[in-house]
Amino acid sequence: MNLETPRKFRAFVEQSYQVAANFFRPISRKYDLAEHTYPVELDMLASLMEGMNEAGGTEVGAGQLRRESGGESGVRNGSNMATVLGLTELCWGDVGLALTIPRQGLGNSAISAVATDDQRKRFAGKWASMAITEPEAGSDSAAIRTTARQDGDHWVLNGQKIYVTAGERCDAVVVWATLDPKLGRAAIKSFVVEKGTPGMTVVGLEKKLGIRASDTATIAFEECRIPRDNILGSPEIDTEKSFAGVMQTFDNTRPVVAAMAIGVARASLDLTRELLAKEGVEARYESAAFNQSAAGAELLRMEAELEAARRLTLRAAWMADNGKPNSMEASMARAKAGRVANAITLRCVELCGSAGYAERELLEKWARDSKILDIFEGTQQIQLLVVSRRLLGKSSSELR
Amino acid sequence: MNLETPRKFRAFVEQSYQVAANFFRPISRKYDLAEHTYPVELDMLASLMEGMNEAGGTEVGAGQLRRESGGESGVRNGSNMATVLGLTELCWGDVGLALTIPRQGLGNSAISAVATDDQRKRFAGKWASMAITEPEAGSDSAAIRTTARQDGDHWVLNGQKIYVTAGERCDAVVVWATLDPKLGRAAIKSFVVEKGTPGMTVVGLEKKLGIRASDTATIAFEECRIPRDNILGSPEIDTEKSFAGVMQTFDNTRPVVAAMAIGVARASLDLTRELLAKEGVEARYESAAFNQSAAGAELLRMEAELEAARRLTLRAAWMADNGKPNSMEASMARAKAGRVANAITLRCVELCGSAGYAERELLEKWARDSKILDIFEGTQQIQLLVVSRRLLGKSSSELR
Amino acid sequence: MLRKGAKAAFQGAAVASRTFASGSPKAAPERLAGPPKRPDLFDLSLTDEQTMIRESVKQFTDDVVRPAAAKADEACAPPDGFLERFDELGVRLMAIPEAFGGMAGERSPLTNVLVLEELARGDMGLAFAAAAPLAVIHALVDGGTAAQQAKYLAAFAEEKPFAAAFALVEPRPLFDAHRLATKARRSGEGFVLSGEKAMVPWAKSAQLLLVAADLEGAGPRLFLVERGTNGVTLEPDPSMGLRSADLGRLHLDDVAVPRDALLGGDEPALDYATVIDRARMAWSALAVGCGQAVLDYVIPYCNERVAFGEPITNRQSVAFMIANIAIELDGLRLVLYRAASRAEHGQSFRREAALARAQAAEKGMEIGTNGVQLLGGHGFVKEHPVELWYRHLRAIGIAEGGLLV
Amino acid sequence: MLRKGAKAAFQGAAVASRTFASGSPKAAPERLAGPPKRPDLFDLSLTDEQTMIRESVKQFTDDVVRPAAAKADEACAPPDGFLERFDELGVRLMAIPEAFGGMAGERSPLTNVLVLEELARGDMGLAFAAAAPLAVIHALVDGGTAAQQAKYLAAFAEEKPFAAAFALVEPRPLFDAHRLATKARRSGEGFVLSGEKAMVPWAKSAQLLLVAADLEGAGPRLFLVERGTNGVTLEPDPSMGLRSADLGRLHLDDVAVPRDALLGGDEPALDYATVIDRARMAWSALAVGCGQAVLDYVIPYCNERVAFGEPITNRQSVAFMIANIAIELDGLRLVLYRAASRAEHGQSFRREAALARAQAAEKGMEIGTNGVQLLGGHGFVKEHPVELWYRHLRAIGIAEGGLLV
Repeated sequence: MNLETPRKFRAFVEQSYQVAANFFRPISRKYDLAEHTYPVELDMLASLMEGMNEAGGTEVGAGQLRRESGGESGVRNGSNMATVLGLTELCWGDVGLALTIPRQGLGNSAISAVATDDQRKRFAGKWASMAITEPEAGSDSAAIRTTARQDGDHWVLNGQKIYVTAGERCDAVVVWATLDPKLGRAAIKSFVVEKGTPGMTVVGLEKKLGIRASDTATIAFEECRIPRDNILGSPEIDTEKSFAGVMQTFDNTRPVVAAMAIGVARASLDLTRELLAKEGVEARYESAAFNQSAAGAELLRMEAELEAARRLTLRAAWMADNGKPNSMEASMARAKAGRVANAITLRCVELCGSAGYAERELLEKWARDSKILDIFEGTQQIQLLVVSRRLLGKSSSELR
Repeated sequence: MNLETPRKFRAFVEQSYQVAANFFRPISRKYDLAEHTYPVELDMLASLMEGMNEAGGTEVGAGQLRRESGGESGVRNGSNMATVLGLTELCWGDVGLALTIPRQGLGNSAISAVATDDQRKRFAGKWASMAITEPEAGSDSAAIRTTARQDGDHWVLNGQKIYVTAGERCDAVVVWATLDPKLGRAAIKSFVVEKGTPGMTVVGLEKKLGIRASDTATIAFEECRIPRDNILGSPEIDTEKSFAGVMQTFDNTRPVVAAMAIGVARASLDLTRELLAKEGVEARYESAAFNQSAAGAELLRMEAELEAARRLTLRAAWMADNGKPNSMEASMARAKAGRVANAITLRCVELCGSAGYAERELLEKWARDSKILDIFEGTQQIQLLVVSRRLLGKSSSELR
Repeated sequence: MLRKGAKAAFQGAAVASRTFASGSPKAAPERLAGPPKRPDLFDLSLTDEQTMIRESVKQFTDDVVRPAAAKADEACAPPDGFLERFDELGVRLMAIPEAFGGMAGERSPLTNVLVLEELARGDMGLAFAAAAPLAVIHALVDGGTAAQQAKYLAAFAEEKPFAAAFALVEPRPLFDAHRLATKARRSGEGFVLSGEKAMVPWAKSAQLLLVAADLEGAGPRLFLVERGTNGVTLEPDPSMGLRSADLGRLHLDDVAVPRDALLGGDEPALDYATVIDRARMAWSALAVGCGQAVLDYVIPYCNERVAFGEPITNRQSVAFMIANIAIELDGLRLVLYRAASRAEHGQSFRREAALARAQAAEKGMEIGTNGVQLLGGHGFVKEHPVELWYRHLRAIGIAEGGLLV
Repeated sequence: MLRKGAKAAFQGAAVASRTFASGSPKAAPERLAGPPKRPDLFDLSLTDEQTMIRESVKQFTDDVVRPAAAKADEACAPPDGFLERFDELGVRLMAIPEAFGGMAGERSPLTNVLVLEELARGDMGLAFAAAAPLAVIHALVDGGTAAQQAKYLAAFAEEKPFAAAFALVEPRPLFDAHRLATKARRSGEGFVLSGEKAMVPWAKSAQLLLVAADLEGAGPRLFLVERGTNGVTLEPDPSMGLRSADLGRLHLDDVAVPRDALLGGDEPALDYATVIDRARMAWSALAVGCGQAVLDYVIPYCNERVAFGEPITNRQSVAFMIANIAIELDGLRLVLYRAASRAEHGQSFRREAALARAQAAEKGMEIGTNGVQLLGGHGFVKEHPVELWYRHLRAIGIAEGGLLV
């Protein structure tokens, strides 16, 4: 057993850290203040990172996730672990910027997870967003009203999607739509719609509490016609498997969101530790929590919580890399990391007082950014539903 | 506005405290160890307290609760507040012993709440327990299977009740039974069954985690025949009102259970404060939590939580004394006090270390006793159901 | 560099500092008594006067404060004329003794708590802005010398209100109100102040500052510092929340103030620690008000929001989260009311104020973050006010001073 | 008086203290190496050997430990022959180097964690009792001098196991393992120990005690104290939980021990702080095992329990509470495994052990109290084991020393 970052990823983690420290941090406040302005600095970074990935043989960003088929001999540390490790570092720098790195969207991860080889080729190099949520359906994916109608060699999409991260800046959008609203989850499929396709319009951008460097778009589809091959996975409606296919993306992306939460929480904790040390306050590992200062004890507790979240996240990624079913573990990681990160970033502001509350430090920003990471890819409550259904052997109609 | 203990009750509170300190504390460990042994010392105490109550014009114990009809002019501080204040003190001494004071059972409170004048006279001086729970129905009172069948001038009861506090020692039991299991909650009524009635048998006593000085009995009813007048409230089945009548007891007793929780938590906190002070550790009120020692901060936090629970409890009692509907507030008090007391008593053991964990101090006992106070009169979860249904305007079928 | 720029702006023509005339001091300072004793019973009812005042503030909150909140947050300033509109409620004059042209009858911390709570239900930042000058007034009434009262209370009683601020917090982690880094030393007849203060409201327009500083040899004391004094700079310091209060950072660079700047003189009537306690109650009141706003918002929102075929409030996780907001909010409120009612009746309230503060810091933020959580993704965007309350509520446990009850 | 009585009983004939022969020391102490290096990959799999050992302990737990738990709790002692039955698993001999008659191949903290976890799934008190002698063995292997090893490890390697205990905790609030009140002073060739220790297992039968004491001028050190030494008294000290371990309080009344009693001699090979860290991992392992017992119990129980016409697990408050037990339990487990695997691979693990301890104390108790809550009234009575686990789990965060991994 070994729960350390594997040696093969260490250089890559260090590179990611350097990107976070040297590219993201210097422009972090700038794009928090200038919401809806595209961070042009990222263009260069995206190219740089692609070079880096090719050279290092490992990938960063959420764009390269792939489930392994399992059954192979030996333990693998693959793209899921690399992504989790890399994004933790990047989000230590800035969550919003990490979410808007060109060609590293959550949609890319969806494509990687289930695309055919042909699709992979066709969409290579595209920056793909993920469009799931609708105005009337939050976490309830069965309530999706965006429809996809087959018409000859095309699908025709109609509907509206909100909260599309990088929806304005991306090259393509992975859209969840239903083939038949009456058939519930089974009829939900995902489709790749490239920007410029007639009928797809970005109708607005959200003003947000945090991750303001990342754009969050509302996108309308009106008789939007895409090639038949742009469906991800099978077009068959199979009550058992179809939705599972769509949902499987989550098994890969939830640990990634957890990793992001861990990154921003660690940023808060690192800076708070530093600022408190100047006041002569530190966590002492050799003493129990109640045998030290209140602030020291709180640092210790937060560090322990974060460590638990981090190991849960690495476990989920490791399982994905090794072809082990990990739905429950992915949701455990996301549930724990989301709540812990929000609590830590908020507490760090409190510990640093007005110095943490003002815009001069990034602490207050991290406390704003972190909140979305307990909502993204299913709220805390949705994660607990996933976990408890698995644990208790309940269907979604028994335990709602 | 005034949230202090009113002057008129201060002497009474002091008396209750003296009982707790001088009667209960010295025999507290003895009857924790000798489970199922009747604490004979209480016989004298019961007489003494009755004398005390008569002299002081106020009552102690859960036996005298009465809702005021409201509409009268002026603010009242009545029996509900007195009971809450008195039981907090007594349970600072020992929860188990407080629960087994002769003639001060929860059943007495049920009788007080809804009995006719005739019933009040007939059952005066009786020690009455409360028998609600059944083996298959925990917090689900609609699932009650004990039946009451009318037969001439009698009711005939059949069924089994568990967790009857003081069920062996009492003189009478207030039994919840249904007139017709098919009619659900509306058909549930409460009946007074006096000890010695043929057909009622105490079949066993529980071994428990805590409150071991108090007996917890299983009672069987087999063709148990009681006078027709032993029903509390109307025998009519009115879908709207009947169950509300039975449930109304809770509006009076939940604050009482909250008061008990506050008492035991305060006991833990007082002793912990004392023991920690010897180690040079104290809560400093002039400093914020994070500007002091971890243990001091924890004392401060616990004191604040307990204060919130206590004020919520006094509010609920004050509302009952003044004829204000208080179901939600009673459950708020019970929910808050139950969880806070359990957390505090457990934390105090931790803070005092092995000195708190061993049987030499009562801290470990209080941490065992407190747990039942988050279960009694409806678990934490039931209280939250009551509160949220009221807040959200939900029926019990909408929000289950 | 940012700081330098701001400094220049705020020291120059932008701030038209007013001057204060000395007035003619009374023989002794005026003090206000608490309200008359009431029957010694546990009683949660308000007096008719309290109910009336609360109702009028409620109206103002609904009509003026809440509608202005989002824009003021964005602008980092209260709307134009905000202080004047608030002043129409008469709260200012009701805080100033008649001797100086006010109409104060009594000094009621509890009424002040109710007012702050109600204002913060509209917006915590605007509540801070509205009540900030009152803190300076209260301090003068409770602890000013006759000369200080004649000079400043008379000015406060003039026809129009002006902005003033009580600056206490310092921009340090683990700031402790009882260990100040801002120092005052005696120099000739007066004092020289130096240090930095954060979270000062009305950065652009405050005319009078009540500044907490450690007076060498004497411990923490309060000083009256006029805006125009040399060495005083207030630069904008926008923060996570409370932006609508126009937060600023105050720099005191060897600021020389006269002997009479020391509130209450060398033997102050007003205990510094008590001032801290009263401020803590004030911030707890803001937490209660903002928490109530969250509760009032999430109930209808979640009742109307449908997911999985039902209102989401049919699910226990949602319903219980709301129930717990209500429970913790009421618990905090009652702890605070107890502290305030003890203060009102002349009983000790240090412990009770500390407990209120501890609950407010913990439960306030819990309510804030759960408010956003209950709206899910919708809680994260500025279409709904919960994100603003989340930011405001993080100030609780950080803010000290600034307000008084 | 109670103490005096107990003293008399335990110092008299009731305790047949064994004597230990010196044996013939080797030239140098024997130490065990960690397991061989494995590929540098993140990997949660167990080795075949670990899987095998865990399986055999699991069998023992299901067959012996769990069925004995309730009675042992009531009796405040392990069942007769418990140590012998546990010994059949071979764990003792696998801890002792071959040179002394054992069959240890390597020193694996992680395997020890797995064993403790699995035992505690049966009963935390019996797990403590079973593993207590191993702690003394591990300490001798890791830090004993050649003479200490020859004397005691040889005895431990005899046919039959005997009870031994590592006494560290002191009966003081806020006890700190690094600031001991138990003192050792040099006296002639040896030392004199005095002080009090709590939570010592095998109060009635422990033959050899490893005692932590502050050695004047040198800081905390470990001493080997034989039960029969003058001034040593162990009185029963029944507590909230862990009763089945026969907890006792150790009194050291000017106990004179020879020079060779100081573990490792004047320049110990084993760092005291590291011993504390290893013990913290051990207690975290017990928390994980006991937490797992709770989880395994509440899932079928709550699934079968019907209320309001449905299994109570159809309600989110119940289901989510169970989900959170699983989440926090796995989180804690992974934090612990990381600490243990770092220890196993010769990496620093102070920080990781501290984090495991912090999580174990907090989450362990949370799981314990929620286990009872999930059963409602049924959780409060002794028909179900959750009340016992509640009592055991409160030991986490309190216990120090006693066990080693």
